Amino acid sequence: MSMDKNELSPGDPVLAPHPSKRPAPGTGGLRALAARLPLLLSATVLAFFLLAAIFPNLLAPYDPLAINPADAFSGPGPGHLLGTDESGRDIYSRIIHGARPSLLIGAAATAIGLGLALVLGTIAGFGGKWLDFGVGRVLEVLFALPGLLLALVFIALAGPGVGTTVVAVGLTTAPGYARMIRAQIIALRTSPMVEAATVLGRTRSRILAIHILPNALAPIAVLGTLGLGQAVVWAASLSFLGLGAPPPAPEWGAMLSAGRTYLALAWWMTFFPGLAIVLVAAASTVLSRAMKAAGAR
Amino acid sequence: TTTPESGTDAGTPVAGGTLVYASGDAEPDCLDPHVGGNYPQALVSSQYLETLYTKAADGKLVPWLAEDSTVSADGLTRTVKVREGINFTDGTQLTAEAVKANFEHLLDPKTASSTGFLALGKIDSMKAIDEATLELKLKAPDNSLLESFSMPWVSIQSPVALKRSQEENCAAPVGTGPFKVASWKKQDAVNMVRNEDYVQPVATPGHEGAAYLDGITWRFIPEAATRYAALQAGEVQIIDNAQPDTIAAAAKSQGIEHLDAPRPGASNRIELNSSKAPFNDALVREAFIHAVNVNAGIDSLFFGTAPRSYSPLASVEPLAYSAESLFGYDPAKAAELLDAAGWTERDSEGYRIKEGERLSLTFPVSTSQSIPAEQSLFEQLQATAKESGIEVKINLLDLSSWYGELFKNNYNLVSAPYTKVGPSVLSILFHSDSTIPAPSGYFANLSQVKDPSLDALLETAGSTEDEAQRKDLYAQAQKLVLEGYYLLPLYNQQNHFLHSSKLQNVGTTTAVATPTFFDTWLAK
Amino acid sequence: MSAPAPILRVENLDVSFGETPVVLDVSLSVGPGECLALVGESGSGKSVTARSLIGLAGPGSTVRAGALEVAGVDARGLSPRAWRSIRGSKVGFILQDALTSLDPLRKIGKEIDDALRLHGSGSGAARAAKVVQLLESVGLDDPVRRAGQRSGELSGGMRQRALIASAIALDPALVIADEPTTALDATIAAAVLDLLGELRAAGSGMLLISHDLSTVSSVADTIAVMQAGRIVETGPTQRILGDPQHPYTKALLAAVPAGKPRFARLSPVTAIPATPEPGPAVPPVTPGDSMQLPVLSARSLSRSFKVPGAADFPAVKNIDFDLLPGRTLGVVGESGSGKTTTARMALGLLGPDTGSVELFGEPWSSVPESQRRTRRSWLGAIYQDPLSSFDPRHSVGQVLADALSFGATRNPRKHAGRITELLSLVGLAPELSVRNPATLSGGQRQRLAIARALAPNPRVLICDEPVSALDVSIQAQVLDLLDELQQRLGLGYLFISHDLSVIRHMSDTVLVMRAGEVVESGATESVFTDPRHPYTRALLAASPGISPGRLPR
Amino acid sequence: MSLRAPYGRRSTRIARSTARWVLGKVGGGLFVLWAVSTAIFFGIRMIPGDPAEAIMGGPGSQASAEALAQARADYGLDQPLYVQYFGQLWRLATGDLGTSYSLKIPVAEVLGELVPPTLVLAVLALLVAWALALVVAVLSTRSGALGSALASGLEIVSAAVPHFWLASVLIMLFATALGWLPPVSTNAPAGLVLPVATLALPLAGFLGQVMRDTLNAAHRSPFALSARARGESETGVLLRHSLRHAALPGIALSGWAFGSLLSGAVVVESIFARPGLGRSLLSAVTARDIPMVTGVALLSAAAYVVIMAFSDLAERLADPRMAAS
Ligand SMILES: Nc1ncnc2c1ncn2[C@@H]1O[C@H](COP(=O)(O)OP(=O)(O)OP(=O)(O)O)[C@@H](O)[C@H]1O
Ligand SMILES: Nc1ncnc2c1ncn2[C@@H]1O[C@H](COP(=O)(O)OP(=O)(O)OP(=O)(O)O)[C@@H](O)[C@H]1O
Ligand SMILES: [Mg+2]
Ligand SMILES: [Mg+2]
Ligand code: NI
Repeated sequence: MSMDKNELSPGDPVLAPHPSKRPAPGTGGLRALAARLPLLLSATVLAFFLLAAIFPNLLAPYDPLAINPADAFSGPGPGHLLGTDESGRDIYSRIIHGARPSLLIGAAATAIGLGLALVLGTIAGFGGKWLDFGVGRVLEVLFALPGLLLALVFIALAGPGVGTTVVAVGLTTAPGYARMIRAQIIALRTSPMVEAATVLGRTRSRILAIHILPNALAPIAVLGTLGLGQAVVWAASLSFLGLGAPPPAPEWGAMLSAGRTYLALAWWMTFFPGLAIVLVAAASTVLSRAMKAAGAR
Repeated sequence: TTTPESGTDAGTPVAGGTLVYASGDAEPDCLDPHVGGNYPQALVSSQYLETLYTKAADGKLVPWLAEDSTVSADGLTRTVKVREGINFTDGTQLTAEAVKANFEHLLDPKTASSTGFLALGKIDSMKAIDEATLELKLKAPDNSLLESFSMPWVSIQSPVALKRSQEENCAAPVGTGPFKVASWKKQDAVNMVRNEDYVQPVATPGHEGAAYLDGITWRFIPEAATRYAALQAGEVQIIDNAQPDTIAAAAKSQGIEHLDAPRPGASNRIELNSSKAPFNDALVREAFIHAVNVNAGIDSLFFGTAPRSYSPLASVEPLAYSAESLFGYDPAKAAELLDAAGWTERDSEGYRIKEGERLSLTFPVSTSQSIPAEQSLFEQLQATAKESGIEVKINLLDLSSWYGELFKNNYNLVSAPYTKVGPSVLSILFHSDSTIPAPSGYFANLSQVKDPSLDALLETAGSTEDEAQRKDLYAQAQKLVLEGYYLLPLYNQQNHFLHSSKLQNVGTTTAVATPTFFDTWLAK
Repeated sequence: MSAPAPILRVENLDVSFGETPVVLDVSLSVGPGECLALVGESGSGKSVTARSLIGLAGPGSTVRAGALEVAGVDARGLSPRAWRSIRGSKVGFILQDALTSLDPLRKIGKEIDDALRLHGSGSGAARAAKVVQLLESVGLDDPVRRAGQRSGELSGGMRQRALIASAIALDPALVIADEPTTALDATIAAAVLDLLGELRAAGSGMLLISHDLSTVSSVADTIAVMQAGRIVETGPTQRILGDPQHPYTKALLAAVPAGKPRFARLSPVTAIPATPEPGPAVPPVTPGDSMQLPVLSARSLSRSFKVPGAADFPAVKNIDFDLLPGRTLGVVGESGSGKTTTARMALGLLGPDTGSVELFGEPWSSVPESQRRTRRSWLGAIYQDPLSSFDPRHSVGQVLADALSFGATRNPRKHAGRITELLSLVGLAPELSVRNPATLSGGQRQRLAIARALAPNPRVLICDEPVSALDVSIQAQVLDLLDELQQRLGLGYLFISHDLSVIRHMSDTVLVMRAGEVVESGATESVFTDPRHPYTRALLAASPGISPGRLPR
Repeated sequence: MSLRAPYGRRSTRIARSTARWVLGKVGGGLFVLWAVSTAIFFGIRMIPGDPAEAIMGGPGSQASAEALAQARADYGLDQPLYVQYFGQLWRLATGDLGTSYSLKIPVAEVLGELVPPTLVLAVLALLVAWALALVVAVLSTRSGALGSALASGLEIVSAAVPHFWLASVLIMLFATALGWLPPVSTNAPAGLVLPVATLALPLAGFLGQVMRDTLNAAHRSPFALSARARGESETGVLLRHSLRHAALPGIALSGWAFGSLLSGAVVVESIFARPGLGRSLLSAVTARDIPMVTGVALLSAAAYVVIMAFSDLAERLADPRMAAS
């Protein structure tokens, strides 16, 4: 019941109390904080992992590759914050060092996806009726194929590895982006803004360069932020199927996949890398939604 | 936790109940092990197909569907007497002609048999002398033929059934076993029912007639964690491919028992590709072997379920020869050897270099052939090798891509299992003939040893009729490959089963350590 | 007028959202059969007041009142359930956003039926009959079929009427109508006002809300003028119209263009600084001078559009016009009559199917865009929604720099002088240069749009509904600005509006359009005083004015 | 928009536009199927590895040269590429999906067995996701800013959870630790809970975000206010108005969601040991079983086309605004 939140104030004649059965929420300050909390948390999470990606040694107490078989499978505790894996490597340090490959894979894949989408979207949105039709069909075909099939076939084609994973994930996510960018460009192309520029005597290419592309690109930051998280999840899925970064790289998906075997014995090996993925993906979603809201003003 | 013999008897057998078996192996494409011929096929087909020979618990070959077999003095004529009074489940009688039809089926290129085809490769021609006697003419003496006969890939099926299309025969092969295939729902389960007319070729004392179980549901649950969870939940009564840590955990839990079945043939090992740099230099091979700490890894990763091996052959092979002294972890020695081999300088990452080249080893690993613990072991070897300045690049690959890398000679290290009964597996793995690729590109000699003296040893060992000489020759051959540092033996390959304690009397009696359930019952 | 007990009485109503007070100390009273009009500019708090009266002020609101009686019930402290029993049965509420106030996913019959059902009125069949009767009573043709349609299938006027039907379904004692005619064409608006008049005649009390004095003048008994949340003046309609006391009321009245001669000021004089004339001096307009060459002329323009699954739809049929320099050609007609299509053809954004447009006697519509481009600076345009015609990433300064440099640069510093000049020409402070257009008010945005259109020194401006999104007072300022610019710069205007009074005030000559055709054209005064075509007459009759002659009582 | 058109013309116009719509969908669908089969045909032939080996049981088999040649001849792989391509196209057009390389049985037969379990899984997951998303959306409209923030957090987090991780955690929790549910999926209701939950939760997160936004917008819209002004209760507004609006983006997303479920099925079916399309897709790609891959791809493309048509249709039925445009 969101319509009425009238406040009771004794003494004054008061109109209908709100229909809600709940007591009115607490003080304004607290509410404002609660509203901003997710964004703050997300920013913190991303900042943390970004820092980890840039300066892993700053945050990680151990060498992520140093094995210590005697210390294998120790649970989370004071010695090893998040426990150790089957070779006695410190999970926390591996997650920290894993931030770079994982985020890099995610970022590169998103960049490829967006780049491809931009080309396709621009061709479709600006290349005239037939090109638009053609690109539209291509996108539809890409959509009709399950993403994982696309990725699997591509990886089978090019052989597994980080580069392939990046391209595969980029390829899988591109159609979605392309569709959005195309819609954006078409909306802009027929917008009053473009009409106004035409009336002012601007050429088509000028309008494209000055008005359409920059404005079509603006939401890309939002898309990219959202996509980063999703690409990390995608890449992890491929790693999980054994198609990602080669060992002993502390890539999160690979860690998770390795840990799954020891689920019954050492849950922390699976849980924490998974948590890192979920945190990054969720935080990037929150951030992207906030950016979108700010953009919409 | 290692009890190679069959499960202990606890009480009076009760008939009835369907056993649910959860296999972690890939689902076979074909239930007829003649076609192709891999281990998953062996596992399931052991329930409904039987072989001419089998192995007793003590490792001795015993006749099974065969009554007896003799070989001529020149070793070129082998006569097999087939047991009488045994029928296939379609009612066809087991005869010499039937066995001949099976061998012909195996040798027919259309069948596309690989394992069975290789095992019978020396057969030149065959003739059924009478109802029960089959005479085989060999191209060369083959003293491992009876061992070959004990393998599930050479099991005997109804000749009538074999005449069906391959598609039909793959879906429901017809044999003489205690169970028969009722249906096969792809990706779900093979359903088997009891063969009511079963006659055990060699009777088990106190158990006549048909099996106790009504049937077996053979499920495929590839995820190790799911498989174990299913066993815990009582969804299934027995699982194979139990992971080392699971076995350790199961030891502590009530109601679950562990069964080990050592596999015959080769041990689990890493092969060092001697055909190209840097392992064409024996010093570097030796250095690598001293640079990696195998024992520490096996201790921590296998929870005592995998005994370390120092031999090319599994320890259940009576002719296995071990050389522990060769395989110590000794970084100092490794450093010395590498210096001697000219890998003296180090690059910025601490790896040794020679003439500007980094000492780097490519190690393709098949995700479907190496269990996770083994993959972790490789990672640990990678880490210890790094301390000696050796870079190991592990590539996790699916089976097709993995073979692709091998065929392209794109590897310095590789670990490939090979299961075959008897020491003759050494010829397959180390004879120079095995470096010549089959039309598909396949070759078994992955360390690519090409040593004429070794070839000679293996050839003589394979054809001699003198048991003592055979033993000695195989020992020499093993010594040669071990001292040449062509391989790094890791541990003995074992089948690990975990089963509910309600399941009584599980036997792992076949030659290749697949379980059999003729004598097994489900306690209420 | 204080005999019977009022149907609505509210005293000292205060509404605030969070810390922001929006309505302050408002007292109102409506008797049976009486009509109170609440007028005031956008954002003055009219809608919030109205919503507060039925307990739906909105989320986060705090509402206090000294007294609140609705249909004889003391509504202070009512339970939600009690409120619901009043809403719809005792009070009918017609929301401001008429076009979106019916659920687009539901049949309008269902929506009206809801009102009946919720207050337990009759069986399903009886209610269905009542729905049809209601639809009929609000003047919808074929009510049985209409009941089965959804709002997306209805025109704006039909939706408004369906909404009224749902509000009056249970003959409420009080009807609150928030801007019931704003979105409507003049003829339809007149019909809706008549309908409300009937209701009132049947004895319902009415609170009518509008930002436009002329709209309510014909219906209301009493007018309350609201400014910034307060009632600044209340009184009988005639008194307020004839003798406004409060300066704000005076300004409101002055802003109404109806009946004001050409070039008469509508807004209070604000000092627009005199600046050097940007364009060449143009001789003052001398009426009746027919020897001048037309700056823009159209000959038998036609244009039709493809409609999926149907025959082509002719949006404009065979139009001719001439626009003389320094003059305004008004185009008027109801929605969909082809005004915008005509404007777009004149701008060269849309090719005509037949006919042609000439600019300064040279071919315009028949040549490719590349040949038009060099002459584009002669022709400017302003639109109904100026904001969407600006690049959202550009500041005011950048927008003007771009226009001034013919697209060469968007750096405001390169043209700082001219930008300041332009801004002051349209009455904007130079400080606004750094702002983003989205942060400007509606009037400021339209001024910026005009400034941009003026930047390349055009001779002709095409104005498509330039003021229909604006408040009367802001509208007055913009119209005054356009007038002034025309006089100073000698611009020719093609001025499009659906508002007859605006057209009458602005134009020298006028085209009356209907369904793509020009039904009547000529000098403005003669068309307005002596309409020939029946459609023109109908339009004029429907057009509200403040002429006391139209007042009912 | 001409509103006063007489009945007759209107209805024939609708009939004609419906016919065009159907034709468009069928034509578009056929195009997609053709393109997918073509892409897979050429795409998979670029993958290293000899299809004949795949037929003979993979590169590990030591098939003889004759056997390989035989396999090539049997499967028509010895013919020029264009002959193979048009041959395949013709077979596909006549409804023949070919024979699986690895299973040696007709692909159509395999798919016939695998489609139902996957369909059950996907449809259930879709329904559960819908239900979850709606329940959370509705609850959050009733529980103020804090509740709505909580709901939003829940949705965002569950949308971010990878399937394989969720599956592991669920098995650990409900099968191993609590023992409530079987870890291996069967078609028995209890056996479906975990796999369906694994697929449904992330999807519910996605759907929920979109639905809740729309629900809130609808709840604040003028038509909701008008309903309230008519005396409608909050529940009435929700049931009669807002929920229908919230469902629209859900319907629109369902086509996409179905595709993502199929990707998810690859992981879920492997972990929960369920027979199905997803699992066979994975094995078919690794085994280079071209006919199987083509079959699965075509099937999922066809499913996508059909689902998209249905969701389009559902949208047109639910939202007359779509039909008008
Ligand atoms: N739900 C709300 N929350 C916060 N502020 C609000 C809300 N509703 C209205 N306001 C503010 O209250 C003020 C009065 O708004 P209101 O809608 O009553 O104006 P109005 O006079 O009806 O204007 P218009 O003529 O444009 O309809 C405005 O400043 C508006 O921003
Ligand atoms: N691009 C187009 N495609 C199809 N039909 C169009 C197009 N542009 C306009 N129309 C149709 O042409 C007719 C005239 O439209 P136009 O916009 O010129 O009317 P208008 O007089 O400006 O109306 P309003 O007062 O509502 O702005 C309308 O029925 C409209 O639907
Ligand atoms: Mg208002
Ligand atoms: Mg218009
Ligand atoms: Ni609410």
